[in-house]
Amino acid sequence: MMIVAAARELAGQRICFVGVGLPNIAVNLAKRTVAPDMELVYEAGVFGARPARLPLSIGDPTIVTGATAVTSMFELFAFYLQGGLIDVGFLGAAQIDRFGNINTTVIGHYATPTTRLPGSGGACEIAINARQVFVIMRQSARSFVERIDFRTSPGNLGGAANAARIREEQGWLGRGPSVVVTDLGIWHFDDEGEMRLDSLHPGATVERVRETIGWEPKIATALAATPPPTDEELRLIRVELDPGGSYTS
Amino acid sequence: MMIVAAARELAGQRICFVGVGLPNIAVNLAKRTVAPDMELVYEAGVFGARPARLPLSIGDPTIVTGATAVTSMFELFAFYLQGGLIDVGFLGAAQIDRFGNINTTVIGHYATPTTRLPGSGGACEIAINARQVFVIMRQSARSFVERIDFRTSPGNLGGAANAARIREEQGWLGRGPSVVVTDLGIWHFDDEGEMRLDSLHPGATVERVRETIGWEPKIATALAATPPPTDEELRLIRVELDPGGSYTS
Amino acid sequence: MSSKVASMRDAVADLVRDGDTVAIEGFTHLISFAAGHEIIRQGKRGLTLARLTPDVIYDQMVAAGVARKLIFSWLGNPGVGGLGAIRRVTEGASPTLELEEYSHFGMVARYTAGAANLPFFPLRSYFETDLPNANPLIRTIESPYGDGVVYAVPPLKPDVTIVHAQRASAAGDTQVWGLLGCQKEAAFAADRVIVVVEELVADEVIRADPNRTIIPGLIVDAVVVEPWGAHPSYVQGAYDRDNRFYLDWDPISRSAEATERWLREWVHDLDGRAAYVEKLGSERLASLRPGPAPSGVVDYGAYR
Amino acid sequence: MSSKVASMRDAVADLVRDGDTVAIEGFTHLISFAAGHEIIRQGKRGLTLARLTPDVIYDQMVAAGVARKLIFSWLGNPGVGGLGAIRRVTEGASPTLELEEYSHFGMVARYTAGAANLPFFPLRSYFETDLPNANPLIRTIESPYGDGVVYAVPPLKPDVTIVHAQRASAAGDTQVWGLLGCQKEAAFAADRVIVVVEELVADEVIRADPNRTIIPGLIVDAVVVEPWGAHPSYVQGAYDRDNRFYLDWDPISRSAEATERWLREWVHDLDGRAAYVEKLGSERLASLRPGPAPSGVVDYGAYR
Repeated sequence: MMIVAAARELAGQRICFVGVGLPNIAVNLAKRTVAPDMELVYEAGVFGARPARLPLSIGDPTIVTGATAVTSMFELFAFYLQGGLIDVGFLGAAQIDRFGNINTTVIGHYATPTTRLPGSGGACEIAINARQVFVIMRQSARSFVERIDFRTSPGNLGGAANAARIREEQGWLGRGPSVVVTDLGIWHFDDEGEMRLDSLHPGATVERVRETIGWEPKIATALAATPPPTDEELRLIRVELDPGGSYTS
Repeated sequence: MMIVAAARELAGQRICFVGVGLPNIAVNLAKRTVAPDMELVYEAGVFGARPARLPLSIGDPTIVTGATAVTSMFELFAFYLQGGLIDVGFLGAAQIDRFGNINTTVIGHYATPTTRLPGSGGACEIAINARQVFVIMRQSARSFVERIDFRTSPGNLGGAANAARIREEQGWLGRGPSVVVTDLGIWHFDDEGEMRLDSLHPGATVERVRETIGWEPKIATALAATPPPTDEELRLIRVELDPGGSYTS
Repeated sequence: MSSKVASMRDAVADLVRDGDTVAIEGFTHLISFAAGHEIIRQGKRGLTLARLTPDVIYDQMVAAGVARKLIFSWLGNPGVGGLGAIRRVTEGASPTLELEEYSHFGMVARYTAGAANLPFFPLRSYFETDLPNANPLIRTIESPYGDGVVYAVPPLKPDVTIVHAQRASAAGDTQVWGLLGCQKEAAFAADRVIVVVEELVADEVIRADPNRTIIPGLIVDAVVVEPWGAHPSYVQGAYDRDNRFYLDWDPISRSAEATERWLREWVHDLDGRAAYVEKLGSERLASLRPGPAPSGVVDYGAYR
Repeated sequence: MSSKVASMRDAVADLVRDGDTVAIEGFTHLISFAAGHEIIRQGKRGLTLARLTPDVIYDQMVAAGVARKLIFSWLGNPGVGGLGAIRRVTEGASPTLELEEYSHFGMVARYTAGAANLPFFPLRSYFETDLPNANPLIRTIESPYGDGVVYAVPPLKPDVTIVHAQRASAAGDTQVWGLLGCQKEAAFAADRVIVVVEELVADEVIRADPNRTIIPGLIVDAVVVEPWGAHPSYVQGAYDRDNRFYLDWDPISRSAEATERWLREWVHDLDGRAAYVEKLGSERLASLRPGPAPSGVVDYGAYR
């Protein structure tokens, strides 16, 4: 459901910066359904990828063969991403706060961490330079937290007004996070830059949402119900995109 | 004779940044005689060129076909030249002073010039970054001047001590000009960083040298006589390198 | 994916506007004379022309009165001499063409900063030269690591960049081999991009060799198919530089009248590149064709 | 032009020294596991290992005790999870492996500054993040044009850069297709360069397609011919990523003992890559071969 919901949010988008794993399946599903003209950009240096199979990693050879262009990573990050050509970037997160600030670096103190996470990779660059940012992650009280342990990728900072001023002053091209898709629902950001639950997935409840979040969440007065996956969406995922069920079982 | 003398000065050099015209012939002659292992780098973005004919311009297609590598100009200037891989760079000049500082920008005032010259091109970059610089130009009282109208490319600035200090302080990789080959003789730079006539070409005289220079020149006490072109050197120029005599007639 | 293929007339009419900063790039290779001539023909005015080497095409454009300013690093007819029309308006007591001058790497760095959305680009050029005095946009910047000072140049973001290439798809995905100059950087830095090609190819030809793509259709506004569009410059593998033309230009450009006559005969009186090519004649064109030198094939592998 | 062809043993013995900063680059593609294993086998010590993505090969090298420090931007087993050996020495109250951390573009920018002999490289990353607090080498720099502040990273100049490639000549002229990562920048930034290739080719093969050359022999110290030298990563057109290996590594690396056993069996007890390839077995190798996907040919033209 998380993948299907993320894919639907991509309707009409043009240029999408693809991460590995769940974003990868969501983007490929969107390209086959709501966003057929979307071009896939992989941080490894590929524009206009046309993968013949679901890529196993972010640098799978299948994203190169038949692509429109292969570039050095310098060009990809400098000209495509920092240059402002990316409409949507995807981020995952180990921790996220109510303003969409993200931690993928450490749990605990930086110098003596409880858990050492991967770090930024391209994430802080996507957060700053992509026109908008989609977050895709499972909800839990450990991941949706009042205060993140390390800010790897800036979201709406301390709130929308603050974020808008800083983004403007520092000439960022990105407008920050626009949606968080979880296993329970779809969150957008309200006028104060805070996450608001706008849609609940089939089977999820507001109670479950409250149990898996470290702050008192805002919930839309007109809370929608996410339409269940269509047969076609399920078929595409199960047959074409992830037949082994690696990511979606 | 200017070409032959310049070619001989290239003995043993490895990586040479080639300019068009006279330097081009000199370098190609050197490769066929005293420096067979020399690799030719063209600022247009070619490393290891193997021109099948004398290139008509600095970006002739014959320098690409059969070359070792073609790069963007960014890479050529950033990685090869500024990165310190070039042993010898060639410069021409409209004006040169006793310390090897060079003008290729304007004669007269900058804003209202008597003659508008080409400008730097890559010259100021060669002067700063190439390990050593060879200058090749004809002598005349208008070109060998006490004071140049515009400093496009730095030589030994106000003298060797001054130049060495500034090059050291600013982390330049280049050691500056090492030889000036003219139609009359060969000049090297003495301990004070000033040009000194070390060799006189066949047919040239010290009087003629003094007539074609705007300052009182230093002349080596043991002034050598440049050996005349060998039959093989003449054959290479006339038959292989410049059969039309465009540059050497 | 909709086709961006357009005629040169429409592409220039739609995408080049009076007062624009226009970069026709290509270092000796792939210079779009066809686009320059169309800009002259349409009587554009007040252009700032950017280019490392304003050679014969910019001399013609300046002579035709389209330009108010040049941004450049080397001004000349490469391998031949000066540019008469440009010299007439830049020398003497009251020059009428504004000049903004860098070095080659400075120009490349400016396009790179423009393409990468950087406020400046650092480089080691310009020390102890008069160039920063002549151009106050060349400034110093201190290293934040306490190891000294380097120079900086500001980003250059042309309103329009025009490049010639061997081939592109209708979507604008463009491939080049041979000298690459700084076309990629100049295109990514620009607001609008016109690609002029020798040959329009199927998307599959591009996708068979993605490492050769230097400009993605993503940033391309128009694809103009104009064989011989780079004459008298050259296209690697397709035709040679027409050196006779460069030599002939020298005496023409020294005379304002001869230049005017040339522009009338070869630009204004022709309705486009096809007529120019016909006027050049098949014999001259044939003499510029190189022999074959195939690249060989590499295998990308089919991964299913 | 003398040959630079060497055995892996000699190349690593001569060119990698205890205490060196070593960059084995290649973004998912073309990772020189063969060189990493030889460094382990020779018992090098005190290395600083630089790489955007310290993946399985650096996990193995850290487990074997060759490293004292990592310089990196993303730490993990791509598409699988964490790296057990590295986690064991970086988590908890007293980590023993030093970390110096950037983002992907930060690392690429560091190599670029190193290759271009710049004292820093500017970029728009890091604003409003904790990364500059965690790494004081990430600093701000003011634009000399009065339009604000950006971040800067310092140059990274490895003592040795090691890259795997599809092919090179004996002189070290190296060609790559498919993902290019930042191998070119890392190689130009380095003091010494080892190129490991699937195939040694004649100089003429390189010269037939000079646009494919990413590293010139000029900066190469040794060429090692080691087919399958990038396994379990992949070589575009030659073999696929061995995903089973990456999955298998996850439980192995979670156990210090299992890791130690693996290193003994697959590194210390083998005398080189040929033995490793033989041990993998022809069936497994065959399963990684892709079908053909030829690039097509372009013509450079013979200009005489």
